[in-house]
Amino acid sequence: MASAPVTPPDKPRIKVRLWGSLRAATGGKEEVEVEATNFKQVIDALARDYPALRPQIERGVSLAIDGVIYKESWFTPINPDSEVVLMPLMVGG
Amino acid sequence: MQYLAPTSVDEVVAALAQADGRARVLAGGTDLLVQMKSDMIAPDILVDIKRIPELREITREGGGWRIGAAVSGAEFNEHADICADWPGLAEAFDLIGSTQVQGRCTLAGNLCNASPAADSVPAMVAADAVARVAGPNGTRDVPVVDIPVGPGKTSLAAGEFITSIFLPARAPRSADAYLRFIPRTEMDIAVASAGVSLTLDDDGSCVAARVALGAVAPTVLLVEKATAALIGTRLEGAALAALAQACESAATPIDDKRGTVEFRKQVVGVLARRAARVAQNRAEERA
Amino acid sequence: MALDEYEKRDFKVVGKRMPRPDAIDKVTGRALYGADMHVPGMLVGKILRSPHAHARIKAIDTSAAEALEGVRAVVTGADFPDIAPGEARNVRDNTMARDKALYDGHAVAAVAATSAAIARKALKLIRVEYEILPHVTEISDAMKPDAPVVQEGFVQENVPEGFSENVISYHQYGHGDLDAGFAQADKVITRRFRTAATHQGYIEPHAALASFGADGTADLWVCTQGHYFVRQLCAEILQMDQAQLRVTASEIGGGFGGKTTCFIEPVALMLSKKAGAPVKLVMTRQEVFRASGPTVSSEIEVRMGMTKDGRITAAEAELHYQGGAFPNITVQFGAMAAFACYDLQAVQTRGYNVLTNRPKQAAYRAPGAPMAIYAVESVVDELCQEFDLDPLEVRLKNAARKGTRASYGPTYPDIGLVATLEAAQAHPHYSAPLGPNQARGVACGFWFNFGGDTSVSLSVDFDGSITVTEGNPDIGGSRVSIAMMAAEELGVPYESVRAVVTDTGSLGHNEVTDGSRVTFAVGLATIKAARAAKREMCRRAAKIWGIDEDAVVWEDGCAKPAGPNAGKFEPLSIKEIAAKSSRTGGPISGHHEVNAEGAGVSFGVHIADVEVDPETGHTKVVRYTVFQDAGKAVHPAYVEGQMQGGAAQGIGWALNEEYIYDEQGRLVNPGFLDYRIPVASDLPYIDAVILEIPNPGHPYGVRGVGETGIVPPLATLSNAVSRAIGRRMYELPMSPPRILKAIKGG
Amino acid sequence: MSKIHVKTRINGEAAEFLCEPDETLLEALRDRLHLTGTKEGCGSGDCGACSVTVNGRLVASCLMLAAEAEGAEIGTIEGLAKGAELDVLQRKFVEHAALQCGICTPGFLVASKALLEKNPDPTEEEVRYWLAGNLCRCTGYDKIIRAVLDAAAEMRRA
Repeated sequence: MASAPVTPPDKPRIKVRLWGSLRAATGGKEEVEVEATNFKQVIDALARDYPALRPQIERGVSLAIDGVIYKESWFTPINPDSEVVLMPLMVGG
Repeated sequence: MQYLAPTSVDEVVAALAQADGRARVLAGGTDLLVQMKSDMIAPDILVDIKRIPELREITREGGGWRIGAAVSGAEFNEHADICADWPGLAEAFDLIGSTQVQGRCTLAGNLCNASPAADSVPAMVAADAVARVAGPNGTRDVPVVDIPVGPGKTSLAAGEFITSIFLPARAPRSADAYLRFIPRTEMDIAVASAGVSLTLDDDGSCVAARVALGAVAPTVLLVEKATAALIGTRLEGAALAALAQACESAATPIDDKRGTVEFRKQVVGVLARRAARVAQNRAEERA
Repeated sequence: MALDEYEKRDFKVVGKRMPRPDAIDKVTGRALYGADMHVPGMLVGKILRSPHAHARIKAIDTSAAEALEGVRAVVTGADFPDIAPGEARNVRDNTMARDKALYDGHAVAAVAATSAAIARKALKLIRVEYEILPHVTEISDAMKPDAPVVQEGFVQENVPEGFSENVISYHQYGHGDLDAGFAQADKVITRRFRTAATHQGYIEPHAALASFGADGTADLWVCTQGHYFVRQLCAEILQMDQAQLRVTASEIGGGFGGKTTCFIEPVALMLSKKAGAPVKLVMTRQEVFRASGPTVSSEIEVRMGMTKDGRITAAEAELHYQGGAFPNITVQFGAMAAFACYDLQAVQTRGYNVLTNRPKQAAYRAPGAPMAIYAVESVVDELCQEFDLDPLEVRLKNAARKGTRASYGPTYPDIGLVATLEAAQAHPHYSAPLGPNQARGVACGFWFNFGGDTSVSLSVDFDGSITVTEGNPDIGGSRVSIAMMAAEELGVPYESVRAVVTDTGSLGHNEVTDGSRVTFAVGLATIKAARAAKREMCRRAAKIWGIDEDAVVWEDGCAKPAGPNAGKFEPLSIKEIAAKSSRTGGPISGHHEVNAEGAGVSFGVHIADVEVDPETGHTKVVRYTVFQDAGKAVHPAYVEGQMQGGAAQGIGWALNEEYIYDEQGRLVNPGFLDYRIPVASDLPYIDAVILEIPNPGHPYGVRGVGETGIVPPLATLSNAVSRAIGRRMYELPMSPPRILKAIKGG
Repeated sequence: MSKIHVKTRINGEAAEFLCEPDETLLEALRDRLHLTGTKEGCGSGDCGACSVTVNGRLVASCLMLAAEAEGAEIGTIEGLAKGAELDVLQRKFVEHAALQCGICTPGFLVASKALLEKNPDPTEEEVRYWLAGNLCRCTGYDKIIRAVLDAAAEMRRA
């Protein structure tokens, strides 16, 4: 596990839910907490705190925030009480 | 490659003789051009027979019909009299390809392409049609059933070509029918097919019948046992079951991208049964 | 936040069936598609393709082809530079093989010549020495530990052990306690399904015209769903700056996902570069089937438990997809979408992606979802029959709704599934009588829908007419919808707006026309661009009147003083403001660039009546109705068109379409003769019922509609056929031999 | 082998061109005469995108040699409208949204025109079977069939 994160004290902790095959990277945890206020901070914190998630993060991820899928917009704000779910990068036909 | 468009049968014969096997006859071209484009064949000379006036005609002959080798499906199906005599052949001819293909395809071309799945051939065989063949040694008449000898192969000798198809005169209370099975409703090659031509007596008993099957053997099959199953019957359930059984037994199909052995055998019997019923109804109406 | 975009309003233009501006060009033959462009000095390109499913390329001798008079360039894999691993490298290796031919039809060399005949002759002069390798085209064969390995080095970190190196990725989704859930069921069934690979079947073959200049710049004319992405890929593959390559999208003759990537474009560019002349490269239909991007084939196992009153207690699915010789993420979408229609306490999906010796798959309308949902909806239907329950009632009982935790993770906001199911239930089709050998099938479907990078520029021309410049190829009427939204927002007549799809040199980046995104995302950017133009016009009016700009409002296509206190001025029309724009500060434009979010997921329900010939296994679709949530339907006729077209493709997938390989791994049906897409006489009218549940993520409530329509038909047809013959079907396509075999008890 | 000189009439006007003996009419129309409204979707007569009329008869121009056009009257999509005035079929296709991508549309229009000249009052089923050789992958045919039937109705009223 990575060393203790250095973050400004005012950042709220956000619960992030992971899909099943990523849980091997978090020691089996379905939900992890990171300190973040937007999309980018969530991803950076995940990559820092759970290095085993990095290959997937490099392949691309989206976030569902309160049920709405955000493809990769870094500065999408996230409220502390928002439901945040990690998703793969979405494309279509 | 050379393209020739002669205006007489003699010129075609001469051109084919000179080409020594490197020429192909072009009628509708709906198979020939596809084969050329896919590099299956590469003829040096194409001899277009559509500029020969008599090959574009449908004429009465001895109570029957003579259909020029360059008559298209669309032209045939606009000829009300021939369609009234041979509704089964008309529907078989009409099933070849799309409306666009109908504008070009011919009976002789469908026959000489020698596909076991050719739609018009079982109907022609059931009709006991005869092909007139011109060649270096003159003209001969060959029953249609004897033209194909295997997939893509015909009994025509080098330098020979078909100039017309003859359909014999119709006895009263005679009719034909053709049914094919395809997965869609149009645009497919027959997975199995059956042509039936029959004649009824005044009591409705079958006195003559020819049953030909497509796509279930290397060539179109004329099934003698199917004839036997129908003669002397009124096409009741048992007779039709015997017909279907005869057709299933005669079929020796293959598994391929269009169907399985099992499927083709089952379906060809169904088609023969249904086609016989249609032919019977038509024959009764013609009384 | 994207969820706050929607404002209810009374529409003046949106929602009407306006004439489509490009339709006249398309009915007269004037519209130019990929293969329609001719330029002076143009050469003809042709590609030589591998006849083997898997073979090492030991040597290629191109000397005889190069020596042929009229041949200007020959290209092989060795001509392309090395690049970093990633999708561009995969595309490079797919468009021209390097060390190995990976599937029947894989390109191995290409020529450019002064005529098509010479190019064809040159291909025959190229000598390729192959070492034939063992091949594998079927999923279960490819997964075995001793299977021939298609390509090495693609296995991701989380793939479970015990498989060959062809199993390159693993994806698991779900929540809840499966064992507890199954324990509550009155019946638990496990069923296995197979679906064949299908092709998008667009009627226009891929075509590209490349022209490389001596200065290193290049132009590319191409039929594509995304010319910016083509530029991105080609620039990386040819190692040139994106700005040096200008790509213009032709009119596009269908795509459905199949034209979202490159299959010939880098080759056309390389040929042109080597030849020093423009090169046109057009695929034949056979090449399209062999070497473009069909969809995945699948093997899926579903286990589901249900109580006798129809509540699903738990469900799981394992999905194995193959998408050819290169990586893709389609199975991931299948694993996410499989149970998206249901509110489940315990659910799990496991997806495996498998390499085979088949062409590199491309997206096909809702990629990955149709086959997964086919399997799930078939099992739901079988359980409905088991308990003699109404299939729509059961779906309503279990339907996902606001607050449901989706099987792929998030909690749904407002969604339209229940409304769609209720509409289907209330429709006369659902209760219409059936004839002999007929039965009715229903199924649900789901797709995510996407937004993405979008740039729009809207100019107020000097006469007050409007040009909307956008960068997404118009695949089915998007220009009319974009123009309608611009007219709506500006309050001007629809006829005064023209939407133009421009080249990559004229506008910022736009993501591919995919993910049902264009009417949503480009529409959103157009509305925002129009709002920017309106603000500027209000500013100009304020200057003319000498009042504060906050005191000006935009109404009905005019700038007006905001109220009595603002001053008494006659409204200034857009024409008047435009005419004076040079003198009031310069040309007026609005533009908007965004990575659009908030597309909103979409649901559909289909009902089909079929009649099956019990003696031949032939299926006739006698009635078909589609219900789908479209958000606000900007142009209802083209929304219906998307729903009808998706349904027709799904019907083809269900009944007759399939990639068929022989023992040697060769595709045996690469043409429309034996790859059997539905023809006009195969189908009934397809009734389309649009539900308009506004999408909160779009100013007008628009939701993507392009993809969801292909999802439900597979199970809808399978459920109908299974009910008609009294036996359950587990494999697609349900070709007549398969149906007859099922009827006969095989 | 030298080229063949073909004299023909296209959309009512004299036209001549040189072609290779194995060149199709479709290739000559598109590449020699630049009449690119006629499309190639398959090259094997399976899709109908290349539909033209030859002496009034509907054919697939990919399955006919250009040399065979000698002396023939060819009709293509470019000849359907009379100047700026659209044919009723063209108008109905636009009105009914009977096209999405539009690549099959010229073939459908030429084929539909040939149908209505032969049969001014076709049933839905007749339209569907006549057009079975014209593939459309976008529309599910629904709006195409409606457009053709509506055009037929308007033509009968006229």
